Amino acid sequence: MSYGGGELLSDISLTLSPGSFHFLTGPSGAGKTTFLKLCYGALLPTAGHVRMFGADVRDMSRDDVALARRRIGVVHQDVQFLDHLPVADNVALPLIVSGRDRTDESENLSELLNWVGLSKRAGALPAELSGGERQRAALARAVIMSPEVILADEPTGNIDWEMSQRLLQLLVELNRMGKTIMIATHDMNLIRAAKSQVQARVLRISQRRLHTAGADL
Amino acid sequence: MSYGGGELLSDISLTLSPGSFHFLTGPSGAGKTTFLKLCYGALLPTAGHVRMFGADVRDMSRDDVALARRRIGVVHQDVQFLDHLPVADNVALPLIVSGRDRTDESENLSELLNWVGLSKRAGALPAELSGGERQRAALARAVIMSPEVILADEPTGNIDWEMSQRLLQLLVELNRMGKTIMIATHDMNLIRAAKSQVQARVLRISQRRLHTAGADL
Amino acid sequence: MTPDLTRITAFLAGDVQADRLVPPTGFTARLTVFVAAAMAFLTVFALALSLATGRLADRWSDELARASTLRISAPMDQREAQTTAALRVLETTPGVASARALSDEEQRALLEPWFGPDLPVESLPIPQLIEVIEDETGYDAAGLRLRLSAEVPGAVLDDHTRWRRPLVMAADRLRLLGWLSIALIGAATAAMITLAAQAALAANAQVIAVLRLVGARDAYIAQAFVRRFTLRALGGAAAGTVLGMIAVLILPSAQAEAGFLTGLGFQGWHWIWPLVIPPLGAAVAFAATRHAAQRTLRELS
Amino acid sequence: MTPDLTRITAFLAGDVQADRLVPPTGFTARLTVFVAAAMAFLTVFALALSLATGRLADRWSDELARASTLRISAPMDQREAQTTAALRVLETTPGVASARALSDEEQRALLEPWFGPDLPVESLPIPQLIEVIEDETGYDAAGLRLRLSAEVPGAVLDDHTRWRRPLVMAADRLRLLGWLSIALIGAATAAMITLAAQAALAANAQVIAVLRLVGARDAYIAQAFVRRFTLRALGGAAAGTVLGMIAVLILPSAQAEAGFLTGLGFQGWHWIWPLVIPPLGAAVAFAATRHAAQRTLRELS
Ligand SMILES: Nc1ncnc2c1ncn2[C@@H]1O[C@H](COP(=O)(O)OP(=O)(O)OP(=O)(O)O)[C@@H](O)[C@H]1O
Ligand SMILES: Nc1ncnc2c1ncn2[C@@H]1O[C@H](COP(=O)(O)OP(=O)(O)OP(=O)(O)O)[C@@H](O)[C@H]1O
Ligand SMILES: [Mg+2]
Ligand SMILES: [Mg+2]
Repeated sequence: MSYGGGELLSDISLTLSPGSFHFLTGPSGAGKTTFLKLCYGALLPTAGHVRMFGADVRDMSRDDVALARRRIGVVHQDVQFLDHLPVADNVALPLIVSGRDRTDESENLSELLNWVGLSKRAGALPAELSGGERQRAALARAVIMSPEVILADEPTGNIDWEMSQRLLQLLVELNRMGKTIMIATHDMNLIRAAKSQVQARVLRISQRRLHTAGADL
Repeated sequence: MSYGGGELLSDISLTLSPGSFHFLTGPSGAGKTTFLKLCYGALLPTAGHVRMFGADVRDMSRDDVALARRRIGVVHQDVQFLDHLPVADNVALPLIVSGRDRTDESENLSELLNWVGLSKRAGALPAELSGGERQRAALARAVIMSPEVILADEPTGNIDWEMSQRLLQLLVELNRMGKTIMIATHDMNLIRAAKSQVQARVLRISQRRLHTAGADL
Repeated sequence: MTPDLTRITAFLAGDVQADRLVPPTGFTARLTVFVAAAMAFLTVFALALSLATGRLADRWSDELARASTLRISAPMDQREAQTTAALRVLETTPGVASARALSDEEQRALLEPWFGPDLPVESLPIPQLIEVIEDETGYDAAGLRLRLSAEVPGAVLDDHTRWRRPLVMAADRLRLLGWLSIALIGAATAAMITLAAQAALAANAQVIAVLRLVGARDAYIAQAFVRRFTLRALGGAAAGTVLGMIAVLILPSAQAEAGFLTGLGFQGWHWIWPLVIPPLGAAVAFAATRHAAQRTLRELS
Repeated sequence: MTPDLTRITAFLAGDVQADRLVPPTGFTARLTVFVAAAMAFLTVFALALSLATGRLADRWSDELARASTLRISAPMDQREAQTTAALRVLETTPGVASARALSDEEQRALLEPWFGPDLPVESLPIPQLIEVIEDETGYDAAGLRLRLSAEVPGAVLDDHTRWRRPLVMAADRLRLLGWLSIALIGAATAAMITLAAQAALAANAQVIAVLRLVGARDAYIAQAFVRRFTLRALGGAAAGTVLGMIAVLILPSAQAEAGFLTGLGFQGWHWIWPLVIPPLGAAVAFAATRHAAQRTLRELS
C-alpha cells in the first residue's frame, strides 16, 4: 500500500479468523488507519490483494462493498455524523439505510445508548456532544447492526479510563458472541486490561511491516 | 455555565497565574472542553464572570477577543484546519492573520515542525494526515505565535506514548520560559510524567465543581 | 406504462425515513428554489412576449404580403374593356389566388379620407383598381407586368413589395427575438439549476460520505438527494410560472383598445405553453442532481 | 476622493497572503461567476430590446400623434377663401403649432397610388387638404370643430385620434414591456448573486471559523471573502456583458432594409448603458457577501 509517494505498508499477510480479537498498535503515522481502511474497502491496495468475506475487493461492485459494510461495524478515527439528526437517529443510521424497520430495534437502541452512557444525550445534535461522547456514539453506531466484524480506530482516544473499560467490556462480550474484533489503539493499559479477559493478539506496525507483538505487554 | 438545560459548571473560581502549569481532568462529558472554551472566549458564561488578561469578556469587543486570542494558543479537541492549504501554511496561519511576515519566522516554523515530527509531511494537505499528525499540527499551530497562555484539549488523545512524551517536553520547556499552560486530558500517565518535571497542579471537574486533586496520583 | 407509473409515484411519494437523511434547507437549497422560480417567471414572460410578437408578425405577414393592386388608367370608354382583359390575364396567372375589380363604393371609401364622402367617383377620370390576392407560392411580378403591358396597356401593377418587405422583416425579426430570448433564458435556467443543484450537493458532501460509510447503496443515496432537489425545482418553477402567468394576466389591461399590437399574453391553447415550464425545470434538476450525486459518489470508495 | 481611491485600489489589489486563505473555486464559486455572466448577458439583451422598442415607440408617437388633417370641401370658387379662413382660425387656436395648406403637387403625390401620376388635380373638385401640426399640449378638437363650423362651413377635421391612439398605446406598451423585463431581470440577477454568494460563503463556514479561532479580526476575514466574490461577480458580469454586446452587434444584419423597426441594438451614447451592468453586479455581490460574511461571523464567538 502506498499513497502516491513511498510505500507505507508492504509484505503483509493476515487473515482475520471469525471470532478472533486483535489489537493494532504502532507509532502515530505508521499506517494503522490505512490498514483498517483496506480492511473495510475504503482504500484499494496499490499492490497485493484484500479479501472481504472471501471476495477480492477489486472484483466487488460498489453495491457489493455497500452490502459488505453492513456486515462490518467501523468506528472511524475522525468520527462523522449527520449533523442535522439527533444522536439516536445517527446511531440508528445503519438500520435506516439498510431498510430495516427501526421500531423493531428501538429497545435494542435504547439499551445500547444506555451502555455507552448516552441515554441522556440521545436527543442532542452531534455538534453538541463532547469529544468522548462522539466516540461513544460512533461505537454504538458501529455495533447496532450486530455486524460480524467490528473495526475500531482509537475508540478510546478521548475517553476516561472507567468508560474505556466499560466499552472494552462491550466489545469483549460481542467477541464472546462470535464477532471478530480489531482495535487500533496506542493505549497499552487498554490492551493489558483486555488480555486479562480474552485471548487477544497484538499486531504492531513498524518499519512498514506488520509484526505480532509477544506476550511481553 | 449551562447549555440551555441544567447547569454544567457552577461555583468555580480560579485564576491562572502567569507561568503556572495545570492539568484538567474529569470524566468524559464533565465539562473540560466547556471550561477551556470559557477561558478563550469561545463561550460566554451564563452566570458569573470570566476575565481574559484582566478584562471581562463581556465587555470586550469582537476585535478585542481576536487580539486576545493571539496571546492564547489553543489546541482544540476537534482540530480544524483550512483544508485547501498544506500543513506548513496551516501551522503558520496565526502569523498570517495577525499580519506578521512569515518569512521572518520560517526558521522558527521548520524547527517547530521538526519537533512535532511533521517535517516530512509539511507539504501534505490536512485531509492526508493521520489522526495523531493532526493533533501534532494543531499543537504546532497553537505555539507558533509564542503565546503567553497555552490551552490544550486532549492534545495526546491519538498519539503514541513516545510522541506524547516529546510533546509534553515541548510544553514543559515553554512553561519554563514563563508561559502559562493548561492541559485537559484523561491520560494519567501523562500527568504523572509531567509531575516529575514541573510543578503541575491537577484540577478535576466532577459533580459540576472544580476540585484540586491531591498529590495522590 | 404501468410499472413506470408505479416508479414515478414511488419516487414522488418518497421514503419518509430516507428523506430525513438529507438536511433541511440551507442557502444552496433556497438558491435552487429561487433560481427555478425566478427563471420560470422570466420564461413565462419571454414566452408571452414571443407568442404575442409571433401573432403580430403573423398578422402583418398575412395582411401585407398577399395583397397587391392593379391600376387601370385608361380613357373612360376603354376602361371596362381593359378591366375585363386584365382580369382575364390575372385569372390565368399562376400564383394569383383571386382578382377582383373594386366597386365604385369601395373606391369612394378608399378616397374618403382625402376628399370627403361626396366625391362623384363615376364621373371622374379615376382609374379602376383591381385587388389581387396571391396564393402561398406568389406570382412572378416581372412576368405579369410583361404580359399586362402587351394585353392591357393602361394597367400599372403595384405589388407593394417596396413597402411590405420591411414590415414583414420587422415582424420576423420580432418573432426571432422572442424565441431567441426564450432559448437564452431556457439555457441559462438549465445551467443555473444544474449549478445550484451541484452546489447544494457539494455542501452535503459529508452526508453522502457518512451514508456510504454506514453501508447505504449508491442508488439509495442518490435517490434521497435527487428526489429532494427535483421536488424543489418543480416547486420553485411552479411558483414562478404561476406568478408569471398572473403577472401576464394582470398586465395588459388596455387590451381592447390596443388592438393593433395583439395584447401581451396567451390566447386559447397557448395557455398550455407555460405549463410545460415546471416539468421541464424538474427534469433539468433531476438530471443535474443525479449526475452530480453519481459523480460525488464515484469519488468515494 | 483621494483616500477613497486608495482604499478601492488596495481593495482591488488585495493582500496576496489573505487571498490564499479563501479556497479556490468550487461549484458555488463557479455558480456565482456563471450567474453573474448569464444574467448580465440577459440584461444586455433586455436593454437592447427596451431601447429599440423605446425608439420605435418614440417614432410612432412622434409621427402619428402630432399631425392631423383639415379637409375643405367647397365649390371651386369658395375654396381659396375658405382655406384662408381656416388657416386663420387654426393660427389662433391654442395647441396648434403650425398649419399649412398642401400644394397641388403634394396632393397629387398622396393620390398617386390610387389614380396614377396623371390626375388633373387642378381641374378636379378635389378638396383642399390642410396639415395641422400640434404642439406638445395638443388642441381641443371639439372646440376647434365648433369654431370651424361657424367660420368655415366646408371644413372637416380629421384628427386621426381614431387610428393613432392604438398605435401610440402599442408603442407605449412595448416600451413598458422592455423596461419591465429589465427590472425583472435586474431583480432576479441581484437576488441570485446574493444567494450564490451566500451559498458559497456557507460552504466556507469552516474556513471562517478557523480564521476566527486563530485570532483573525472580523474585518480581515470579511475582506478576504468580499474581495474574492466581488471580483468574481465583476468578472462574470463583465464577460456576460461583452458576450451580450457582441451578440447584439452580430444579430441585426438586415438593419438597412428593416428600417421600420429600428434595428435591435444600441445607438450612439446608448452603448454606455450595458457598461453599467458589471459595476452594478459587482456592487450587488459586494453588499451581499459583506452582509453574509458579517452574519456568519456574528454567529461565531
Ligand atoms: N490520503 C492520504 N494521502 C497521502 N498520505 C496519506 C493519506 N492518508 C494518510 N496518509 C499518510 O500515511 C501515513 C499513515 O497514515 P495513517 O492514518 O494510516 O496512520 P495511523 O497509524 O492511523 O496514525 P495515527 O495513530 O496518528 O492515527 C501518515 O504519514 C499519513 O500522513
Ligand atoms: N453546544 C452544546 N449544547 C448543548 N450541550 C453541549 C454543548 N456542548 C457540549 N455540551 C454538553 O456539555 C457536556 C460537557 O461537554 P464538554 O465538551 O465540555 O465535555 P468534556 O469534559 O470536554 O468531555 P470529553 O472528555 O468527552 O471531551 C456534555 O454532556 C456535552 O454533551
Ligand atoms: Mg489513525
Ligand atoms: Mg472535551
